[in-house]
Amino acid sequence: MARVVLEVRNVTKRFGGLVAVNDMSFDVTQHEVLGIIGPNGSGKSTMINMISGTFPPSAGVIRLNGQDVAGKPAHRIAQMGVARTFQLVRLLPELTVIENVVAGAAFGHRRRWKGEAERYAQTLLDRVGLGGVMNVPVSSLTYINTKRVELARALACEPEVLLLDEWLAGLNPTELQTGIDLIRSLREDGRTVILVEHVMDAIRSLCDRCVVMSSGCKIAEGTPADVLSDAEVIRAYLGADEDA
Amino acid sequence: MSAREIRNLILSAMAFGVVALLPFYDTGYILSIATTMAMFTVLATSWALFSGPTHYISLATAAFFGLGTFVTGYGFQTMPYWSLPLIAGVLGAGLAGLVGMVTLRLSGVYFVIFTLGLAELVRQLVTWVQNRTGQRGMYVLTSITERDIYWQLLGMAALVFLVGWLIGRSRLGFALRIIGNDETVAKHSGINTALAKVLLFMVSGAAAAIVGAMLAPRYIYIEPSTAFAPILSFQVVIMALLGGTGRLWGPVAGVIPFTLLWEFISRHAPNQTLLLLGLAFLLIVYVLPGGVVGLQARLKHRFGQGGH
Amino acid sequence: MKRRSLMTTVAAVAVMMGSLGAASAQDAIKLGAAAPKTGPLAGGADVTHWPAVRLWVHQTNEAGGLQLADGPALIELIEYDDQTNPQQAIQAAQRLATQDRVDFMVAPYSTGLNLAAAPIFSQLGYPQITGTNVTNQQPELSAQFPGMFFVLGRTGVMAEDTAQVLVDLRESGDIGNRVALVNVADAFGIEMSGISRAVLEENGFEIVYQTSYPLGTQDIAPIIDGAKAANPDAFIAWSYPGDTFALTDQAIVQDFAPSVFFTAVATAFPSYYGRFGQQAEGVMGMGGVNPDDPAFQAFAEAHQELAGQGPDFWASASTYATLEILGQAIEATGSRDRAVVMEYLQDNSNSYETVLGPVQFNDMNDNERYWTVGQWQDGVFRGVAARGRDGVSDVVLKDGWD
Amino acid sequence: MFFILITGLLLGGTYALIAMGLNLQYGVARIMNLANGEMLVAGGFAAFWVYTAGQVSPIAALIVVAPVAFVVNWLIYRIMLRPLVKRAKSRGALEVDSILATFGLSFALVGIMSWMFGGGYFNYSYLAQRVDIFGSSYGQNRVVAFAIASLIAAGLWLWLSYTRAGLNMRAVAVSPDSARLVGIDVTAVSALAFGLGGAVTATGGALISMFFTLDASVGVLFTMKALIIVIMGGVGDIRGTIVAALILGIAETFVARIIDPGLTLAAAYVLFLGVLLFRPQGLFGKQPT
Repeated sequence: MARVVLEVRNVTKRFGGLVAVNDMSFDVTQHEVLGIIGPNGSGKSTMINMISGTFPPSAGVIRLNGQDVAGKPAHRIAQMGVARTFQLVRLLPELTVIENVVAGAAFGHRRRWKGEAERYAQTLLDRVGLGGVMNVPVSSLTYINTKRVELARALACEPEVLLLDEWLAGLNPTELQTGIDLIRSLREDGRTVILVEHVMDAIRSLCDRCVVMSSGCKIAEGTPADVLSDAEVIRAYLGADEDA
Repeated sequence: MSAREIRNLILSAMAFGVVALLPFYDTGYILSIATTMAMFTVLATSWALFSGPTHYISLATAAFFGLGTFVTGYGFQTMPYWSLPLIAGVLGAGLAGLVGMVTLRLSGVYFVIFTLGLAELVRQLVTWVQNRTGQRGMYVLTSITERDIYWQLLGMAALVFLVGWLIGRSRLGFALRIIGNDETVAKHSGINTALAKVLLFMVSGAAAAIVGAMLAPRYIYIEPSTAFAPILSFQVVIMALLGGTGRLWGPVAGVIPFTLLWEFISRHAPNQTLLLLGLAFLLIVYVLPGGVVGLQARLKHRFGQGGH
Repeated sequence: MKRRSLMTTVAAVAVMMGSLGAASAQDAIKLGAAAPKTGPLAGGADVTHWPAVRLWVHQTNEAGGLQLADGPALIELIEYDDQTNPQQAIQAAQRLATQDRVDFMVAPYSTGLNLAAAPIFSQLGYPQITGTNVTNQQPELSAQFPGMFFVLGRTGVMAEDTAQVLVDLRESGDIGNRVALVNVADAFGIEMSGISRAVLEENGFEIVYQTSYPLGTQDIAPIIDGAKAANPDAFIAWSYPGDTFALTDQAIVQDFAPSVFFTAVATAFPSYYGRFGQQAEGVMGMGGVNPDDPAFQAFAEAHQELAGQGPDFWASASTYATLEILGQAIEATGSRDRAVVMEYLQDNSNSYETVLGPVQFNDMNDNERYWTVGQWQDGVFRGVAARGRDGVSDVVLKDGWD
Repeated sequence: MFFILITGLLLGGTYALIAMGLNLQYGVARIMNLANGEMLVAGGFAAFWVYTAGQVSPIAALIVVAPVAFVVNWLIYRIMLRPLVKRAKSRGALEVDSILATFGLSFALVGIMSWMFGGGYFNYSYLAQRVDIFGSSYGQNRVVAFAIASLIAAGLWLWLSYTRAGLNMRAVAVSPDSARLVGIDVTAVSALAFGLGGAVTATGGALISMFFTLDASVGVLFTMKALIIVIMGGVGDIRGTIVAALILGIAETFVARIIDPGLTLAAAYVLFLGVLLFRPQGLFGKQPT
């Protein structure tokens, strides 16, 4: 049995009267790619935000390698080994591509500085396919390349768990294939990844396991094939479609 | 250290050396303008150390400056003179740390107004305490001349530049640039944003307090309404922004022309000083967005010297 | 009022053009003046300082200038705005001395700005004859700055005399023992209030209400309410212009009418009577003049004519007197050499004839003869207490506001 | 106790007059107008001038003062501030630019006013008689100013709540970008709000001149008060401004009467800083998302 890296136990998040996440529990084991899926507004992003420390859960426990991280500030959680990307890409506009990546390396889980950080950033940029554009300003990048930079920055933290929040969203079909390949290669590196995604192809081909959320609750958990054929899951998605 | 950095360091040291010779040339008018420039150089540069990368506009300079003048006012008779700027610096850093811890989570305009309110609050409290204790306005009668003050300020300016340069090369400096770009990213990259901001705010608070302590002998008569005058905070912001905060030398590039302009207008239009200053101000805002630094960048860009 | 400022602007421009033009009157004595035209003290300087300075220059030039050993010399006045900012005051004095190369300078306006400029005056060797500087530090200041002279008086004396007025009234059985004491919380107010309190208590008065309020406060209703509730016989406020008006206004509104109603700075302004009219009758304040003195009457008339407004009944005259003293020292030595004039001024055997009456400095460069307390009586602010001055009027009790 | 409450309310009314205009300017047009106090003083000067020159009541003078102030401020927005709004890349950039520009403007206005009117104090006596309420006396002019402040506040609130133009204005206040999407001419609405804000401020100045001593340089004091009140009440919500003004008025009066008048301003700042710390969006502001 592989080691559990991240444990989520009975986590609830309330915003005022609204319960965004309700009593969620799941585990992420080492080298696993876990998908979190569900219709819009089902609480996926809120879950990611609690794991990464954007805000604390209202109740429940989140453990990283056995240590409770729930309610700790985001920078502490990042230092303990959780790195993430954002639903809408967030780069540092006044910094060059390589500086963007060094930003991840300098303060993250394993800290690097100066030459070491730069060399490491270079290898990561090569890794995501951006070896040639290291010193350009980020404003000149194409959309998929901004996503690559963001991914490289998250990797530069050398995280125990990598959170990808709809990283594939908004890519055109060719780019999508490139993106999926890139994430697959991460998986092959043995990284532990939580993937919040809408793109079903990606989920099928990338995830070892899936957690399905609807209205803040976990309604299914299992392999992608299992959960995507689950009646309740289908109902949740169709219901959401009706609302939309 | 790269060759370029060494060159810049030597050039800066030489520039400081030359500027430090000024009192041998003139101890009157020019020295008094130069002293004002030196004072604003320290204030604006240290202000920009914090506000440049973080984009937080602090209007609390007057609070720290006033604190410093009061340290000298209370202490100059009982304590060795050299210790006063140090004490002022420690107190300034302390006040900044305290304020920073509670306020730096405010953003944008809320922080601006808070710092303005803070300066006024400190002034009111000092006045009230003075009144309760029957303390009068303080007379700082010393034998310190303008030349001494000028040299002290120059030394302080050199120190601020050195600190700024070191911070710029350090992780802290890099962290601040990231915070200024996107605080959320900074947090999730493992940066303790609150700590970084508070540290820098303390540096700039300490610098302003030290400047206040050094300048008290020039004022001779210290009272809260002049020591904590809010106009100072605004002047510092304007000069720093006029110069541009993106580079360490930016604020100086604002301080020098602005002081000269102020002097020119005061001299040649004594009855319309404020009107013309206001208009000059507007002109700067409209014609020089991004300050002198921005102008330099645009020129560089235009003439194609900016290749990486 | 608009026309007046416009005219002074035109005049200033004309002077500037003139000085830029060919013969910038080689024999004119250049007199530099830096004082507030903007900033918190501009209002006070506009009443007290600028008109008096301009009046003296105007009159002196009308009379053919000052008589030097080698003939008469006109005065050329160079004005700067110090923006009520010590930093600017220092720089303006520097500029006057080293750029405009003025022969003499008018002392700045207000205690704080005079002190800020003192080292520069001293360092450059300019006499600084102050007319709007009240302090108790004459010994220390004259030791440090031997060219600094004090015409307006000492804070301690002002506060003592104010207390003495109450003592006298109590002895004649006109008022009781109860005093309300308030002050503006700045150096001036704190110092005055501290001394008053000590003197009043020494004399057995009971301070039934004492408080201070921040500089710039104009919402004064709670203070008057508090003072009224304490039911004092005398109300003494060490106040500044804005709050002087506000305190009086609120006292009228709340019908708070003690037998003695004293407000400090600006009570002596003509605009005080202009605002409150009959209701100002019996209000006391700092300063005062002898309005029956022909010298003052002539001064007031000329002031009215040139400035379009009368002088205030306190420091206008002392500001004017500082220039009379300077002029007389220059004429007596026949020289525009500052060192010579300074030596003359520092010789305490010399005395000067001024609008205030004769002035002589003691060994602390201090004028010991000045008005301390005044009171509005029949539309004039009469001096009711003074040191060494003639023509002191009797105090009358304030008899309500209506 | 009644005395404190009524005095506090009257003072709060004064504060509302000072701050309501700035709320419109900052809340809707997004211009942090540091020249607000100078506009107020200009209104006061206008009232002083018509009163002393023509014996026209300052209240009657509002018929002229308010429209003139509206036009002047509208022009200031269109000519001076619009280019800044256009060039601003972000809300933060606009804030910096508008702080700088209006700070320059405030200098220029002080310069113009002291050039036109001289630097001296301005005051006059109008409605300075007393009026008795619950056994204590208050200045008639303050009561009248309070009444007019209430009228303006109620008028503004009704207008913002129940008219098309008011709705547009609130939409721009909430989100200029979304307002643009639904076809609102954001520039026109902002200019209107800025002009209207200026008119309210100048009206406040005319009323305040009945009982405050003004001079050309005093504007900055009012600007500071207005900033505090607007931020305390919540940007873009007229109710917040009024509530904050009244709270501040009563709190200051309470401190002045019961604790120590020397702490009045300190108390105001403590209150303000406290609100900022615990409710940074202001009493009535929306939680930023």
